[in-house]
Amino acid sequence: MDTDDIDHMVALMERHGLVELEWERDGTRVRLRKPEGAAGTRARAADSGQAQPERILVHAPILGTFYRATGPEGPPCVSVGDRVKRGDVLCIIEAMKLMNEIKAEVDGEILEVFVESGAPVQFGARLFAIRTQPAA
Amino acid sequence: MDTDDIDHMVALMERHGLVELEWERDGTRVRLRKPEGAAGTRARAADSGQAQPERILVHAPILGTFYRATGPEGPPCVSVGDRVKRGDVLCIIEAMKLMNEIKAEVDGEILEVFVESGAPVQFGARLFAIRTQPAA
Amino acid sequence: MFRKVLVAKRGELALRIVCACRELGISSAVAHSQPDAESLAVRLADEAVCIGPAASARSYLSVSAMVTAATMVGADALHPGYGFLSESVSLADACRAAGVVFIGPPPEVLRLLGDKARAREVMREAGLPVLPGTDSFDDPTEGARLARAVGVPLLVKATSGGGGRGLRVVRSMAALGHALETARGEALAAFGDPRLYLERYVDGPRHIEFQILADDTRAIHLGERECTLQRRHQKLLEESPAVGVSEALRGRLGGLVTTAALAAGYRNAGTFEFLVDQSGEPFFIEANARIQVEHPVTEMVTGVDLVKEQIRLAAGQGLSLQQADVHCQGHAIECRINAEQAHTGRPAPGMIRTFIAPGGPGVRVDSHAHAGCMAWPHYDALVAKVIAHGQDRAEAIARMRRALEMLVVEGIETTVPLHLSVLRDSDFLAGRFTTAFLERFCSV
Amino acid sequence: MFRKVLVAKRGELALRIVCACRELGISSAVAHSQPDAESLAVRLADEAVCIGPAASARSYLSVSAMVTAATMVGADALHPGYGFLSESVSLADACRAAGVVFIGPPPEVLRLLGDKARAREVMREAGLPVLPGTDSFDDPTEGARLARAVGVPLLVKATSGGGGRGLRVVRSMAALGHALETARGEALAAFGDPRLYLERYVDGPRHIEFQILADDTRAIHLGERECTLQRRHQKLLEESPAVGVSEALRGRLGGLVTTAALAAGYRNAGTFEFLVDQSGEPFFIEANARIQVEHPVTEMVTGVDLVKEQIRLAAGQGLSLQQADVHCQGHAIECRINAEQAHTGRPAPGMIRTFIAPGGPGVRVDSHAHAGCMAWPHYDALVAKVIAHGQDRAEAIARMRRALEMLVVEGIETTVPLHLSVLRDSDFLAGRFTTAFLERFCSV
Repeated sequence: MDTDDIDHMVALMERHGLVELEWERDGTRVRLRKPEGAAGTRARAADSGQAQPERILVHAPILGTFYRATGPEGPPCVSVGDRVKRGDVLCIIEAMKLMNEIKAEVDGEILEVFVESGAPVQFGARLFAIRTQPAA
Repeated sequence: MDTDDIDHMVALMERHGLVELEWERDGTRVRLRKPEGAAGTRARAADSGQAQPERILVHAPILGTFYRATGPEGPPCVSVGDRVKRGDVLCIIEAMKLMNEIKAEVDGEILEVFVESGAPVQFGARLFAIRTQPAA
Repeated sequence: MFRKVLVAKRGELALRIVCACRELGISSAVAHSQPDAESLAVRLADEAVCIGPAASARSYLSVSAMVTAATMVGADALHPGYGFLSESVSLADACRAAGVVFIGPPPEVLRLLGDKARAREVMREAGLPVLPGTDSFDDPTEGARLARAVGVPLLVKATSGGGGRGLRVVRSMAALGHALETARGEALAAFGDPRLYLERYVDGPRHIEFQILADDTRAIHLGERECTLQRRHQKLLEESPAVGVSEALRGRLGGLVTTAALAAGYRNAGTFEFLVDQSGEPFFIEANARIQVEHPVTEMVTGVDLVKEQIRLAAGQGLSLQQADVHCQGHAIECRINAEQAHTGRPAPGMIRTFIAPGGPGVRVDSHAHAGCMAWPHYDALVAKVIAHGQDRAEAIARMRRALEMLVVEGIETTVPLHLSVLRDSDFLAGRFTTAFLERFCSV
Repeated sequence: MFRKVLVAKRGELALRIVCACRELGISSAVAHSQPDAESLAVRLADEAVCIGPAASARSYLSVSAMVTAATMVGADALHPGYGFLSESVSLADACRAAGVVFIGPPPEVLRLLGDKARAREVMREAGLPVLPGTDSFDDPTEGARLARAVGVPLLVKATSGGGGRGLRVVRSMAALGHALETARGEALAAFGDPRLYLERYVDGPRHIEFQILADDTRAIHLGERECTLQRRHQKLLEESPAVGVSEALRGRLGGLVTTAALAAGYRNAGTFEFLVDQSGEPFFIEANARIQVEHPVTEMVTGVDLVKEQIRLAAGQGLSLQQADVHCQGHAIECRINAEQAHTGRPAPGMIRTFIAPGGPGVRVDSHAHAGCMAWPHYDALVAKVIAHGQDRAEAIARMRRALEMLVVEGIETTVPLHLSVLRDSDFLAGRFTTAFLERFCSV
């Protein structure tokens, strides 16, 4: 029995204006009830509606030196606000003199660039945030 | 099921103003309900009536050899079903040739004797169960 | 001396290298894969760099990742440990090109020793006794032809081999074709090199190895280790000194290996492996150009810190001791505690719930394990090395027994029960065993 | 040899005794208090018996409980460890009466050495240099009278003392009265014996001690330990050999202590403590008739298992080695890891959330700690002893530093930061220190 879980559920009840909550998983079942009058005090409208654009992160698939441009003098491949398509080159990661092109895996818009050009990045480092643009 | 858990759950109900809490895990199911009016008021189940007899355990206060009688030929100090008064000798524990009298700390009735006469007992070993007989 | 060393190794040996760096006042940076980000070596090193995902091919086996990591952290040297890239000519070459000192022998020596067949030839010329055998071949048909001269029983071995992979015993010519095919596939998968060679098979041998250290002008040896107790060619229990090696044989082989090492241009720490047949004749089989898993038994009997010596030698310092300074004191045994079902050897990775290492005199535990850590399925099963030292073999055995009885590992199965059976076996106690010894304790 | 030993001790030394028993093939039963029921020693011994509640007076200090426990489990010997009843004449007497061998010197010797004032007299007669001092006295008025002959500065010491309790430095006669009163109270509370004696106080001394072993006919010494680094008379860091002891002084004092031990009828393991004044003159202060907390440093440099020797000697076996067999190799240091605020020494008991002991060459960790265990407030604060051995003092220090840097203890405060400060201090590195040395690192 974990206090935190109950606290959490009560918070959920309050947020959604519930008077009763029943929960069951892997053989654990919990049921909570508040007096009827208590309902609605903290109710919030639930969002409803269609699929939302999603914020996804692009991580470094290898370690090396991060370059925003494909050449020493060239402009950045992408900047914040740019629309990219799946397969577009986002940046270069250099490892042992090899220039590895890192490509977008989704269509979307560049929200953020986390790394300065010329900086070292470890495997798995966050490089970009992209807001997906579903085809729909 | 542990008494502490129930105490804990009631505390949770009070903290969150619940009137009902049901909880089940690994085949254990608990359901607690308070009167509707009691919510948030911190009402506690009133003790109904008087104190109940209680089963208490007598543990070995020292380690040594347990003897039910005060002498080698004597009868046991107490047997199951005997009524004892606070201060009555229950048994002897011998340590380094010293005979230590172990006395009752409550009035009551001997429910169980856990150790054979002549057996070694460690500190804290269960010796007797006594059902208390409140003076009231 | 170096300023910073990249630790290109995981597990207990990564920690071991961090220990050596700290004692020498060198900063350490551990190159690690993603699942090893929470490992003890990462936590206790001065720095860490994530080089790739769980798959070794893209992390611990990636020359590019290792050299990039070394450059990135500003390391002036790289310690490759054992396994993975420890004997990789490409890594040694790439390090040299990048201006990072590879802590090990020069690439030329790695290339020579990596070709097991050629190495054997060179060592034969340098005076070591070797088994009859063949050169390397790529084509199984060529292998079948060469096999006729060697005769059965023979051993099919991978030219770039190690750790028992690509190894097959062939007892009849009829079985040769299949053995060549499967060994070739295994060698290709494990080492990226399909080449094989053949060697006369010794029945019921013991396996011993000499530890050497060499600088530019001198080589010394630190006695031998007995590595006869193996399961499927994986060593499980090692000791030093070896039971069957007399003072005379030790002196003779020690002299031969140091001479051969110098002749081959060997530098840094290395190991020369021998099979000893039932008449007591030793035959050189291969040289390992790396620190070995079982190096602690030599450290316990000699008092020499082999990893510190490796680093000092790589930094261009001469040997810190002479042959005459090497005194072997008492007897040491190492037991490898693997996350495996004890008697089948089946891997048993999982979460280690409890890990309590034994202390007391003469016991050393090299381990990256601790309560709550993972024994990952991605890597080898080694969880801890327990090493016991005593004034003689009997004391070392008694000490190892109590150390294993007092080692608490919960959450995974380990090889501890197997070791305890061995340590109570009367043939083991009497020193009567061959490489087939462990079979009687194992069921598959 | 014994069949079963009762371990009349808790903590890391209980485990240490279990180790020794196992190596000798002896069964072990740990006598423990109620809060220690979950301790590692209880878990790893062959047997355990709960002897009383948390309060030591009713458990670890109860002669009756200990002897009853020994009889109950059928032990033929009892190891008292250090502290608690280790030097108790009553326990040794009661063991003798119960037919249980007390692993230590005979009661007569304990009685003699327990009376510190008389012991000093006997040792002076046996040829040891001793400080000017007095006999024991019970009455503070008598003490004040005797003090005049000794002069200030002087030391008030408990006749049955140990561990710094009942100890006072008096620098002016005006402060004497108060010192006598408080020391008397402390001595009575700690040892049940209010008697005190006085001794000339040496300013800025070093504290060294010789380890001896004696059977019925011979005594040998195993070199000395430097125990100068103390806080409030509690040793915190010990080493062997001592920095300031020359080969000549070692030989001379070693000869004197073995002669004196034989003269006093000493048996089993023991320690002779000396103060060395600033001119290098040593003065005997007391002999400890027990294994010491810091015995591992001697084990690391000599390779001798002192606890096994204690058990063998108690079983009537003669010394297993001659003086000429004792060779001190390299240098060893012990750091006591206490559950204390590092720089104030205030006790910091609590739950140890994480405990990861360092491994690697030359490092030994004797500890009953593990993840999830309690450092109880009822007992002394010792959580672990980390011992590092190297080929010389510099290597031992470097090794200790990395061992402490790689020791992970979470959940409680420990003395690790204090030790690390000391191990980086230039005076410590140069061997320039006295018993006052630690003051500069400590704030109260």
